[in-house]
Amino acid sequence: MASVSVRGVSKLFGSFKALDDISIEFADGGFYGLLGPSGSGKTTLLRLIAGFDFPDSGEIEIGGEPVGALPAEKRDIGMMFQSYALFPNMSVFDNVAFGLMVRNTARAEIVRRVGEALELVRLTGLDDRKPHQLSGGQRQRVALARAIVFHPRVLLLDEPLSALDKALRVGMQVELKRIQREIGITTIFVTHDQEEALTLSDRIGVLRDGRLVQEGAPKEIYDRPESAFAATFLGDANLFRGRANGDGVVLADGSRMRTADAPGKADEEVVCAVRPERIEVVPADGPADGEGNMLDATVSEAIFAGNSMTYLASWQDQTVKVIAQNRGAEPFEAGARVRLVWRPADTVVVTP
Amino acid sequence: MASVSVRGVSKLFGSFKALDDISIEFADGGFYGLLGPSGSGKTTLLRLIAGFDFPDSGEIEIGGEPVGALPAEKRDIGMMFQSYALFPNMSVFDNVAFGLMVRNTARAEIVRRVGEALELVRLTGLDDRKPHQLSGGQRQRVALARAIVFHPRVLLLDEPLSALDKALRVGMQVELKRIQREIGITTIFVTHDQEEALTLSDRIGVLRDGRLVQEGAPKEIYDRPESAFAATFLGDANLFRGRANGDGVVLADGSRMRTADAPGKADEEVVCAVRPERIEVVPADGPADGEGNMLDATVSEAIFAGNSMTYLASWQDQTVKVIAQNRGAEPFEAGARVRLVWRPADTVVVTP
Amino acid sequence: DTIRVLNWQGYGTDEDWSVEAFEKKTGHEVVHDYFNSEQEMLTKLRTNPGTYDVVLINSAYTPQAAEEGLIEPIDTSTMENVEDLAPDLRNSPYLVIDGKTYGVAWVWGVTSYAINTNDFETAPTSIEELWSPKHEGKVGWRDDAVEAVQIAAIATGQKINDPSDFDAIREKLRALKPQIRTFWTSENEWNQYMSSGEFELSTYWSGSASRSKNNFGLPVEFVIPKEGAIGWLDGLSIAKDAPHKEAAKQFIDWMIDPEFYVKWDTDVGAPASANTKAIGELAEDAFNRQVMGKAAESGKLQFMGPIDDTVRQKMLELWQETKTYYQN
Amino acid sequence: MRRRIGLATLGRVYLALVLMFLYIPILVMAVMSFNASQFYTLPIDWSLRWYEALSGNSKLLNAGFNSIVVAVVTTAIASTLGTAAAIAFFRYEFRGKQVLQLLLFPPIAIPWLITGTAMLLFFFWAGIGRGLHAMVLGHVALALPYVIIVVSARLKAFDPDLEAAARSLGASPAQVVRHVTFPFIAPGFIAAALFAFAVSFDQFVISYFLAVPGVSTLPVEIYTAIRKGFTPEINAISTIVIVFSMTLLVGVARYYRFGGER
Amino acid sequence: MTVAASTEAGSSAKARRGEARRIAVLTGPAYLWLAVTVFLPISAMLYFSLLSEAPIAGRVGQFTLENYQAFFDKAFYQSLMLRSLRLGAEVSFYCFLFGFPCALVLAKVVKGRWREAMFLLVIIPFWSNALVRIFSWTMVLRGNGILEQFLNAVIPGFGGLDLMFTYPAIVIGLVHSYLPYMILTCYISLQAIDDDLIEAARSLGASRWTILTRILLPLSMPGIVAGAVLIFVPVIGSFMEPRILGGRNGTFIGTVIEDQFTAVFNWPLGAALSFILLGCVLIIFAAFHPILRRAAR
Ligand SMILES: Nc1ncnc2c1ncn2[C@@H]1O[C@H](COP(=O)(O)OP(=O)(O)OP(=O)(O)O)[C@@H](O)[C@H]1O
Ligand SMILES: Nc1ncnc2c1ncn2[C@@H]1O[C@H](COP(=O)(O)OP(=O)(O)OP(=O)(O)O)[C@@H](O)[C@H]1O
Ligand SMILES: [Mg+2]
Ligand SMILES: [Mg+2]
Repeated sequence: MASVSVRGVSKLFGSFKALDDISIEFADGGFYGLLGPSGSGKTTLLRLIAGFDFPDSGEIEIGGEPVGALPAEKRDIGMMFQSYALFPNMSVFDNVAFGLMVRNTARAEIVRRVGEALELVRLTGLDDRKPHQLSGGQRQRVALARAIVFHPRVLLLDEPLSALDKALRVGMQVELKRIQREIGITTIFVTHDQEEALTLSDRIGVLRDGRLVQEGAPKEIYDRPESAFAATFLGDANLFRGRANGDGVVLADGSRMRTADAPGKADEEVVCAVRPERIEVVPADGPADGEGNMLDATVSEAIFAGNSMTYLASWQDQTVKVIAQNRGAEPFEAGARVRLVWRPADTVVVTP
Repeated sequence: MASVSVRGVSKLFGSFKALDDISIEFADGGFYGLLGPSGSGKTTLLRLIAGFDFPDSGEIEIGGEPVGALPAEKRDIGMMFQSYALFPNMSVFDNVAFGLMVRNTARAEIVRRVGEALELVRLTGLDDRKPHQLSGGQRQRVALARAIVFHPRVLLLDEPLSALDKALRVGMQVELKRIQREIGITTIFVTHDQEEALTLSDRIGVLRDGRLVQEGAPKEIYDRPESAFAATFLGDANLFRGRANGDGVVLADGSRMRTADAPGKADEEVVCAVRPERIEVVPADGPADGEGNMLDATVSEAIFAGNSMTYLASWQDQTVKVIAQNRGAEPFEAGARVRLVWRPADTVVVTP
Repeated sequence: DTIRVLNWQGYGTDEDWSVEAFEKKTGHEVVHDYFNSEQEMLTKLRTNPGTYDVVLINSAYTPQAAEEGLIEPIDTSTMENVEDLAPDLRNSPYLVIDGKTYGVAWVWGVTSYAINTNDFETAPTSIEELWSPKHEGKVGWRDDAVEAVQIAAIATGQKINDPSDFDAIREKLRALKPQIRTFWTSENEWNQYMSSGEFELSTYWSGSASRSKNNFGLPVEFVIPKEGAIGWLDGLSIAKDAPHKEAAKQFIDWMIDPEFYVKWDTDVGAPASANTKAIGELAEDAFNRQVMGKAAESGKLQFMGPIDDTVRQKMLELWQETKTYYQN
Repeated sequence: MRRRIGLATLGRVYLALVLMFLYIPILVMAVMSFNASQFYTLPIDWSLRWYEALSGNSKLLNAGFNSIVVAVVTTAIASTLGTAAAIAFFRYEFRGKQVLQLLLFPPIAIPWLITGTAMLLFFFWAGIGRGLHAMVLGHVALALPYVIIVVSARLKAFDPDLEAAARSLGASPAQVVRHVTFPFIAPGFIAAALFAFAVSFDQFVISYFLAVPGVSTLPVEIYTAIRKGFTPEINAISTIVIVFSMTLLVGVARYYRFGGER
Repeated sequence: MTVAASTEAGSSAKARRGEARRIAVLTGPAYLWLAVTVFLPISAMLYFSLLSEAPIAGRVGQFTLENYQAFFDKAFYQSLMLRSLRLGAEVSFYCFLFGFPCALVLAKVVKGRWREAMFLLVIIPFWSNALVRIFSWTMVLRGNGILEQFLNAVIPGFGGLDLMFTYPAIVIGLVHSYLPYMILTCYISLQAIDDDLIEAARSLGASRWTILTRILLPLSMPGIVAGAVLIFVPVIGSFMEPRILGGRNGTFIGTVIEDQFTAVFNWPLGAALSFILLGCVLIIFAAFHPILRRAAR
């Protein structure tokens, strides 16, 4: 319904720089994931867009118009707060109905739409409860329903599903995405769930210490992280340090590793990242494939994680993490000598 | 430091039964994961153990002694609240120091231990902030530090890491586990993160609508869920309905599926569960293995999820979910005819 | 000794110079406690036996106080100035009960009305002036049920202590509605209203009127109307079980001493003394000598006496009802 | 950091207007204390005469001192007891609670005159007698409902989980109150204490009945002075009291925040 | 409150006893104090109100209901009672009308030290003697007083107001006396409202007015109710302010009760009237109880 442009925005709390010259375009109708470590400024950014705080420098436009002077209530933005901020004096129904009520929606229409929204978040029947009579996850869902029910032109969701169990969360994700598609609300959401970010978003922005470190389509960021931080933050990554050498890297022990793209100038220090699930664990006497990269290592820990096994293997003085899907084959045990194998295309050169 | 026994505990809110005849033993020094859908009574159970509420029937013992008459402050339990409940008037330091202060710990000792705890949760340097000056994740970490710093004999954590990003969360998990081992605090924690529950816990209890549906070691529950609910709630599962027949099940279309254990009486309706990661997707003309179970299906959706691909395949009028680790091989595309293959040992008979 | 006196504040006994003089003369110190209404005075006596020595009691209440045993008979034989008291005041049946003197007549005065001389060319002579449309909204009135009813009783020609025709009084009081500016409750308030021009005329007490005139220099003149006026007599009594009876008697004696009274009346302003010798020592043209003297002789005064509780209650109800009627 | 300067400014202006309204009589009172005229006649004839008179009036000064003593003691007792009761009402659900809450009405609903008379009779009968101690007894009783009602209103917004958290950390009930509950209700407590102080400091009727001759409080002196003449001396001492309390409180405010955090 | 509510049901007998002890420790001192200094004396008064005469100083009163009967027999008592109730309601309402916005500004606009300073400025007038304040008002309100002179200076030819000795004068004086109650009680409630809630409402598109009526007012209702109670109740029994500012319009039930005590020695009737007053207060609160309870949650 409306694009959002953030241009060179900075925000100070006292002398602490919570946002530092951030510029992002949120395309009209897009579904935008915002990631970043705790305290990196995600909430702060959302608050600026919603109009609760004002940037110390920079500009924000919504639907192509600068909103510096537009008060929050005129921006037509649905925001879901990390702390929920439910109205304690109102029932669940009234909380959700609030955005419609202030828009003078007809009573029958309100009842219908609130009913729909509560069904969507699976809270039908709790209409009359007060927030303090709800469980944590129920509160979060009320907050979500409240933010979307009136179809704002921009939806800001601050960790909307963090208190929900997996099953419910997946259900909500699907619904969220469906609604967002149907109505075309520009949505910006903060999440700490990698999978959620990757599956839901059209684009992802990664914040760190108030700066935008990378921005792009999920697969792009996942497959081609620009920095070691992005690589380890979104998904897991094993980092190998070495010196550039032709189309590969020479590691400390002198072994060569081939990379997807040629790493910068010769002999320069470079870091390359390999995702643990791209690595295959084979017995130490497995076949050596001349094309692939390969390390001989020892399993130091084998951790059961439901649908997968996580192996920590020691190689030199580094621990390499490998994720192997659980297909029921006998797992390797700690102490086993193994060989780790992966393709050069999975070896991405990143900035340290 | 102390075991916790919950015996036949029920709790009503008005006429709503939030807990229904729950009995669990939390062994001394154990790390216990509590799972369940939103609103299933997890928080309620923790509150009863902590002594903020009292059961309507049943008994709770801590360290072998009934605690019916023991007020919360005498129970020596560290509780981390889902809503954090940080003291708004106190700085981060004072919040964390509170449990030590009321125990008349020497000032120097307080400073040392609070420093350690803040380092543990990576908040060094924020000592003087007030809670309202923190980000959501920072608040959560303060709450965590506050609950563990004074080494209570029992630790109750209500979604302790939900607001943290993956990297931080894993770090915290490791620390949490380390401390818990070192000091041997009996820990009960609620989480919605499957992996967290599976990797951290010694034992897991699954709640549903105020009842305990299954309880056991993580691997046991994951590999041998007793009910369809447990199977789908903890991890994903594809459910197949059919009739018992010898050591297998006959499905609706007449095909046979072999199960891990013989399913009940002949011709009885049974449900069996298969985990998506146990299923292998092979091209439709792949080799048919007489021993394994096998279905021919069509890929209806292929979803990129970082370290894995999720395939939704249609078989009959049912959708089968399959998770395939991303090893860089070309994924199947939507519309592809494929064969789904898995071992009989991965086919678990569950109650519907 | 230190004697404890219970009185209205600023009513003679607590004049600094007088207390000093008394102390110099007898060596006794004087401490005061005050009341704001007669009922309060009685309550204080009831709840503080053995605390007070001298208490001022309006003679209308003296019989009640005596009957309740709040005050003691006084042996007046040792008091020098008693002989000079006007006999009818000294032996007032309210003060002397069953032949015992329960109160020594001290001062007496008149309740009527006073005018602001700036608003009148000649002083009025009739009580009807209070009802005159000329003074609409400019009349002050004391918010006191007994006094209100008694003034109306005089205006309707009735006995003040036991009026027979309450309906006439009711009518008379209702007719005041357009007249009244406001009610006053204290002398000070009265002075303020007078000086700020709120009142052209107002009910008042003779002693206070002379204080307003002498002490505060207000353009005030007291009127004793031809229809009559309310007279009252204040006596000094000794409380039951008073700790310093002798000193108390000396103090009472000092209070009726002409030396005290003349200074009080001329410097401050006072009601008329019961001591004829004291009156005689006033200046020729003194109000208390001229006007009061004549009033006393004229027989126009009706003295306040004890009022039966039921009558008093009736008066109060009548007054409250009237006040309710006054409201817009 | 609000951008909406318009409304905020309007609000401040409004606040200023209300304060002006509140201070009209105070200003008049103060100005009149410098007016030589006894009857407050205008125009003003500036003079310090009433302050001079006041400096020689030990009775009024003593009474002022007594007032402060009684008010401070009353405030301390009433706000402590009242806050404790309010916390109990907040924390526990018990039989008879509503009755106890209803019982707060009589002391404020029955005119003080009657309460005062009743107290006088009862104290006399019970041997408590009169005096400053009796005044404190009476004033505390009158101030208690104010404290309880005001503190309770504040507690309505308190999150019980905070108390629960403190208890789980091992805080004794007293520690919970001291470190968690009290800091939250501090603004309410301070307001209640200020009420209690005002109730006592301005209390005439009860004090009047319970004063012993020679030991009275400022309001009693003022009320009894009315009959004699309501001299601007009283304005003078009232002005001094106001100026004194302003300085005192502003001094306190410099070092102590009680507007709460946030 | 849920914590407490549920505590009742399941706690073992011992926990219950511990709780009862704590309740006693917390409420005991306050109520003991009230019992000795108010309830017992007032009970004596209640007893007197049923007698024909106060049984002091050797008198004996007979048991009678006459004093209560009087209220119902005499129409003017009832009309005065209604007048007093109306006065109480009006003064409470105006205090709310003027005080609430003031509290709002104090709690949500003014920040930092200024807030403390303003807070104090609101309370300080309270510490001056009530009578002195009322007398000051007479100087302001009376004909050709300060107010009229000021208005005439600002608006030439404004003329007279003649507010003195009218019902509005009483209301002005009382509103002035009681305004701080409302400001402070509203302030302490408003100040406890999390700014997040206001922001949430704004993001949902609520106008200022909606935020005020749907969020701020309901959430500060405990404070408003507390303030209204603390104003309404004393105002209906007030006698000093109406007397001085109301002149002949200043008769209320409070002044009538005062008269029974000071002018005639009829404590029983005075006491009976005050208990009827108290009864009215309680009936009113009982009638509003459901609303107040809902509002004040
Ligand atoms: N005070 C209350 N009054 C009525 N119902 C309540 C109250 N408190 C909790 N409930 C209900 O009890 C059930 C259990 O609540 P609980 O908080 O234990 O859930 P939970 O398992 O912690 O859920 P979540 O994961 O969402 O936090 C919920 O359905 C909730 O709505
Ligand atoms: N009022 C404030 N005063 C000072 N610092 C603040 C304030 N509000 C936020 N901060 C700081 O600004 C930084 C960014 O905060 P923000 O809430 O945007 O983080 P976030 O990315 O949302 O983190 P999380 O994932 O933990 O919620 C944090 O380091 C926080 O401590
Ligand atoms: Mg955040
Ligand atoms: Mg919960």
